[in-house]
Amino acid sequence: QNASGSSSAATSAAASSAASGSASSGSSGAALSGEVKIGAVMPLTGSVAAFGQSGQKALQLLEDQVNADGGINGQKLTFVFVDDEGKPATAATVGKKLIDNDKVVAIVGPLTSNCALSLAPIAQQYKIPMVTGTGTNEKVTKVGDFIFRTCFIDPFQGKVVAKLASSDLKAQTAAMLYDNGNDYSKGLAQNFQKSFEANGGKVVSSETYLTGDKDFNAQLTKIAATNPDVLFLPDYYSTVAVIAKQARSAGIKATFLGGDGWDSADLFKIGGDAVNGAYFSNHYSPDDTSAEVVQFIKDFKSKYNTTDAPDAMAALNYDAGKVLVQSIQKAGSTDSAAIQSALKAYDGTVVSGHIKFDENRDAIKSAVIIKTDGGKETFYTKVEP
Amino acid sequence: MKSYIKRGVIFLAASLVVFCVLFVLIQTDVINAYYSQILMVICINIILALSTNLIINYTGQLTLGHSAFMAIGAYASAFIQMNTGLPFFLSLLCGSVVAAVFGFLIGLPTLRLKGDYLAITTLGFCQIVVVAIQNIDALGGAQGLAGIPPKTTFAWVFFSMIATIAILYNIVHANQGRAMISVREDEIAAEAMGIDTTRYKIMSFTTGAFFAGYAGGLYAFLMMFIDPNSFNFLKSIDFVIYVVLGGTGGFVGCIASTSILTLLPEVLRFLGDLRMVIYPLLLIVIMILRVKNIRVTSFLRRKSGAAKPKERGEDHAAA
Amino acid sequence: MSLIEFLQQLINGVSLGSVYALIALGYTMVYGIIGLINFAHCDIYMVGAYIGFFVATYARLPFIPALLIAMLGSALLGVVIERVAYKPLRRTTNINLLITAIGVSLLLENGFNAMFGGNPRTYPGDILKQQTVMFGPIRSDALHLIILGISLLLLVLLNLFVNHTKMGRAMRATSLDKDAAALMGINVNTTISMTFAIGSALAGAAGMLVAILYSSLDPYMGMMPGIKSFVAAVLGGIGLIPGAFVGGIILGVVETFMAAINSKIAGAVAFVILIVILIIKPTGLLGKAVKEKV
Amino acid sequence: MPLLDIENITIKFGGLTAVSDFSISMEENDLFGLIGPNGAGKTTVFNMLTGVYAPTSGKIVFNGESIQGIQPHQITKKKISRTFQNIRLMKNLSVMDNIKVSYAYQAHYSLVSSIFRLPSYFRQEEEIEKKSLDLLKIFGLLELKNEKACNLPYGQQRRLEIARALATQPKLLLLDEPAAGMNPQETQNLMDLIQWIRREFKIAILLIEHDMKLVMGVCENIVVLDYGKIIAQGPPDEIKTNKKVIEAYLGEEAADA
Amino acid sequence: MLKIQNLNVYYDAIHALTDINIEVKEGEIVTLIGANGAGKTSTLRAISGLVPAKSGTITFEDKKLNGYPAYKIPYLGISHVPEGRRIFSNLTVMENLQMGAYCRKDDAGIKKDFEMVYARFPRLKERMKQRGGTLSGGEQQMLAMGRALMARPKILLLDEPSMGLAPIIVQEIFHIIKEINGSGTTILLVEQNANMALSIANRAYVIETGNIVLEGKASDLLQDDSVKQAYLGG
Ligand SMILES: Nc1ncnc2c1ncn2[C@@H]1O[C@H](COP(=O)(O)OP(=O)(O)OP(=O)(O)O)[C@@H](O)[C@H]1O
Ligand SMILES: Nc1ncnc2c1ncn2[C@@H]1O[C@H](COP(=O)(O)OP(=O)(O)OP(=O)(O)O)[C@@H](O)[C@H]1O
Ligand SMILES: [Mg+2]
Ligand SMILES: [Mg+2]
Repeated sequence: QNASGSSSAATSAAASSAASGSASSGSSGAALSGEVKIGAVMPLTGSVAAFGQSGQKALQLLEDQVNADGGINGQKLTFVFVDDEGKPATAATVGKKLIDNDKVVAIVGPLTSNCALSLAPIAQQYKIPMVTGTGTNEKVTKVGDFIFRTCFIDPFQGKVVAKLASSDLKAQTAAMLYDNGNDYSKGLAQNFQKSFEANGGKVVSSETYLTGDKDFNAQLTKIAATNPDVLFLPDYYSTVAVIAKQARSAGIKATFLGGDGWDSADLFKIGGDAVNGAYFSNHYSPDDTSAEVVQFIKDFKSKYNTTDAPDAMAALNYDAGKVLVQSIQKAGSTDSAAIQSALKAYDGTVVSGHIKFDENRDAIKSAVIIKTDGGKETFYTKVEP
Repeated sequence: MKSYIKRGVIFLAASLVVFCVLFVLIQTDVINAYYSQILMVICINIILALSTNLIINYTGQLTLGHSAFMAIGAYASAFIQMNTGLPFFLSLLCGSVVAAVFGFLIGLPTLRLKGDYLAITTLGFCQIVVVAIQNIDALGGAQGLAGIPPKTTFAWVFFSMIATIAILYNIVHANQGRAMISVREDEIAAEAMGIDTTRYKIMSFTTGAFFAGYAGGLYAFLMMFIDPNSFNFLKSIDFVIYVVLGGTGGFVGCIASTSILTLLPEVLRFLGDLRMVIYPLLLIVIMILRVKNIRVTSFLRRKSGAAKPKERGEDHAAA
Repeated sequence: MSLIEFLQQLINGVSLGSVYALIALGYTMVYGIIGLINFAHCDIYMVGAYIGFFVATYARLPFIPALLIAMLGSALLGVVIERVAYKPLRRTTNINLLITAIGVSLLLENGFNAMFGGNPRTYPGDILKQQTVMFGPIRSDALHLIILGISLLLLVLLNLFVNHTKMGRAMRATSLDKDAAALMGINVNTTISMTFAIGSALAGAAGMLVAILYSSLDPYMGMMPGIKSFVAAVLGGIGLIPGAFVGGIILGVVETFMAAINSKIAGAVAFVILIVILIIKPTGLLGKAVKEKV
Repeated sequence: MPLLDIENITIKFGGLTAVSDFSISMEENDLFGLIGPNGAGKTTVFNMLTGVYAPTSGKIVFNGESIQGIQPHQITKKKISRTFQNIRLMKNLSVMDNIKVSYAYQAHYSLVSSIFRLPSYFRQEEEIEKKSLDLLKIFGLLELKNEKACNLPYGQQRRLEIARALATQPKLLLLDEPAAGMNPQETQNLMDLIQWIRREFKIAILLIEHDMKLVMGVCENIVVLDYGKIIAQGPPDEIKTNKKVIEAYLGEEAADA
Repeated sequence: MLKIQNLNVYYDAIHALTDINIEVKEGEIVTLIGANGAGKTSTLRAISGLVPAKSGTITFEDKKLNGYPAYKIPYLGISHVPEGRRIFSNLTVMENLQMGAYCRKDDAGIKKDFEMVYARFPRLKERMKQRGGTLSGGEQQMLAMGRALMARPKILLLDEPSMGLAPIIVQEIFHIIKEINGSGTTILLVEQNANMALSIANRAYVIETGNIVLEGKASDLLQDDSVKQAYLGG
């Protein structure tokens, strides 16, 4: 079976050019061990472990593919996985471990924004290129010019959903219910509100809860009284599903809207009927028929012998890894400045779409809107930036 | 007095030697940034553990909210420094003072609570602080405060730790310390001996908060990024664990257990997910062994014939 | 706030409070006997939910048998924990026990996370039809009412049990003086195990009911309810069975109304209330001040 | 002016009046005994005198100052000190530290002085050290100064508790059943000790005791409580033969002891 | 009835009892006297199973008690009034008495014994609903005695029952001890108040630092010079 798939043309082209490059620069001793190590910082334990485990699987798939294809510049690619537990302080510590002990040439991750914010200054200080696939907080890449991001940022996502609400759903009023103790949830809510109000809508009710809460009746009763057209629920699927159920039984008729945190097959297991008829923004849709997506899903399913399609966490981290690997190949060396400039010049298509970095080193990317229907995620539309 | 000065000089000399050795190792990159980061975290944790020790082991007041003061110190010093450009040390001091003031204010009404009631109240206070910070946008809210300049160096944390050890040692081995210990031993008897127990409880609590605030400041300027969730009560529980494993009172035990327990998760890192299971397992085993061990050591002491222990009616009924 | 909304929130509050009360009852029970903040209580709650989940999902057992098995399993777990982890420390200070309890708590949480993964799961939809009950314009969940009913029933039963039966008296005597209790002919080990069994069974039942109610369970599900219920128990006067119930309901109602007024600060409200009440009444709402006789 | 003047103090616990209309007056260097059946309210009187309980009504004037209702530690500073019916030593502290704790309130150096070890710290610590050693010597506990208090035999724990009370430099010393659990020999030594303390420190002593040999042997005035009320007061010889006292407290056999 | 042979008890390294031999015959009052820390309490605790015997045997009515857990002892008819009273401070007086009858099943008998105890200690009846912990010292001692009697024991182990009691109560307690004994209960009495103890006992043992140094008829010991010297205050 051909593991390299659709991007094999680009990859092998880059690889062959890099191979010749490495032949000349190989003697410079950039990687004595004969391997190129890239650090991968993910939460493998703790309350967001599920995301990290997804990301890890995707990167392991990438590692196999790249090595089967001749590695990076003729050297073996190794991802060094470390667990940040979803805690910023741990991310900083393990980041230093990667840089100092494992001598990685670059870092993929961290997965959550808080951890990314914590590790970014260190990566910048040591001039180690860091590419986060999922740290959507806009501040992350502002830390410095070695920090890159392959996903869209919270303001964009907020804008996309708000636009959907205003123009497609013709919503006049919106309510929000978000986790005040979670940076991601709170960030999305703020950005949604900004855009929605800019579009002329009105946020009639903005309620919060704290991570771990399971009973939202108080907030929902209050929201029900304002009778909003849409209810924005920017949190992870496990919480959202619980909220949705309670919201329906509290008599809220509004259409539910959400962000990329919704993406999971388990959304329907928990939420049942209540989550049907909702819309959320995402990085990619498994229904997408583009060659990259089809190939990725196929490879992923066969490697892990599963029928479940990989979630966005998998796709995004795969992309971050791939962008980094291709840039190193293009740079033809593991010198950090070379990798940095290769990243800056990157222009290619990966699973979640076309990637090219803007002056803030953020990917300029499209988003997809997914509609939930009959217990399934269906592709609704694609929104260009 | 002479013996005190002698001991003081020896302590200082020893710490200078330790510092020089470590400093050279760091400069020559024998101890790389990763290890030195761990080293610095250990020093900061020691400050925190010793300040918790003062409250829990010396004064006998169970607090589960010490990380609140750490948070207050961290946010206050970082915020002050970033907004006023105050020199590093002064902003640390400001942070500690703010923490101490909070310690005083919360201690005043709550310290008349006993045992578990105090524990749950301090835990509650800790959660209140976390939620409060989450709601203050100027501090970054839940998204955390980024962009704190990296001012904490090894020299800073090391000498801060030495100073903390010295100061707390001096407090404990003075009249105030004796009063605190008597509060732990028997509040009613202490009162009868003319000791204003409330005053010493508050003194201990406020002092503890001061050092926790200071350590929080060091932490903020080391990490360059802080977020409220890092300071929730689970963090406080870490300190309680350090202190309890360190044994009653002693500084050495507390420092040793803090160092080991801070290091342990890093050492166990190679185990992957499993370390999160191994760590609590070790904790339980150590706790049980420690009790057995106390029996063994007291047995050895008795055998040497020095003491005639008498802990009456405290054994064996249900065995 | 309109009257209807007020009443609705009151119902919401009582419902939430009944969940707290149910967990708090077990907490208080164990605390009353061995004076230990059993940090692992809320993890036994989690384990109870998992046991119920497994037998309901894979053995396809209906609600009642699944609940009984969950209670039995939790009771067993509670007894084992006490025997293995707490008993060796029985003669030492409470704070040692507290640390061990925290260790057990982390072990269960992380152990379950390692074994079953962090992804939340959910009970089969048909285990208990969730129904909305309407009282005029006010609505409530049937399951919430069941939980409230169970808490009330337990309040009465436990109170009778502890205060008016021989076993209950034996438990209280054991909590006060183990040696003297043994001299009365009380088997201290059995009594303590019994206490843990009852407390843990309650936790397990609560875990399963709540997991069905909120249709999700995960290894860390016990953390927040655990703390809130402990707050409830302390609020009412720790060690007192009616206190746990009253504390739970009050906490639920106050939290709900705070969330209705300003949800941003509601997360801290439970603790603010706790501190305020303890400052006014240091032994909790129903606790009697017992001055040590000198 | 009497040293201690108690006027009609009464205390109620719920429905129970533990002490009612209790009045006595003591001069400096008086040695009074307070006896009465179990539960008569003797310890409760001590508790009111030392601020553990506030009397429901009545007045306590000590050294010309009204002291009822103030905190126990403030009362100690006003120079009343006590021992407890159930020994309350700082069990895990050494004998020496137990004594030093009692000097704590008399030390006046500040926290700053402790932290930086200013001269005032050394000066006062040395003084405390010296005073403590002196006191231990007097009580014959010097060799045991580094022993943990809980490791002391019972009789010596009682002595240590008295020494500790004396270290607060009281004008009035309250002893609650100092001879309880002592054998006749130890009791005899204790009697000598009490008389010696009174002479040496020139303080007033009020003691509760059920050992009649001790009470009758050392006290010059005895107050008898029953059900919270004073039923008799006077010198030992009078008390011994008082009908009411015999009936309520002494019993027939002990009366002729 | 109760026979202790070559009993040795250790607290970790402390050898508290060395080869103790004591015998109590049915219907007797036997007293064990000795100075502080001599090992009186330890002897009683060993009988009740609160401390394990390192070696030697304790037999009660031909049953070997070694290895019996403490909680099974009361069922055999051994009741122990421990040193320091050890009443349940948070239980009411009545509940404390009920605890005493924990090992009994005959409700009618228990009820009668309640009356018996209240008759012996009227003060307890007055304080029936009060929490044990707030009783005065003497009241607590009465409660401890009453609680032990509620078990209707064959043998009663008393550890310093006169400690801290008013003279009249001490007389009363000794009176009661005699009375209880008269109604068929065997008694092993540990006392600091040797005078009183010897005056009511049939036989006595003198214990010094864990060794029995003297035994004999109580009336003989009362006259013994060394005993007079050491325990009777000259
Ligand atoms: N805190 C309290 N609550 C309720 N009742 C109390 C309290 N303290 C004491 N009492 C009651 O007050 C009465 C007097 O008690 P107190 O301890 O003063 O007696 P006493 O004279 O010292 O007796 P003893 O000689 O036995 O020690 C007793 O009946 C006791 O039960
Ligand atoms: N739990 C214990 N741990 C260690 N040593 C103990 C313990 N209990 C008693 N001892 C020691 O055993 C010896 C005998 O003590 P025991 O209590 O039997 O004496 P006693 O004759 O009852 O004295 P007292 O008159 O003080 O009640 C003493 O030396 C005592 O210190
Ligand atoms: Mg008394
Ligand atoms: Mg004894």
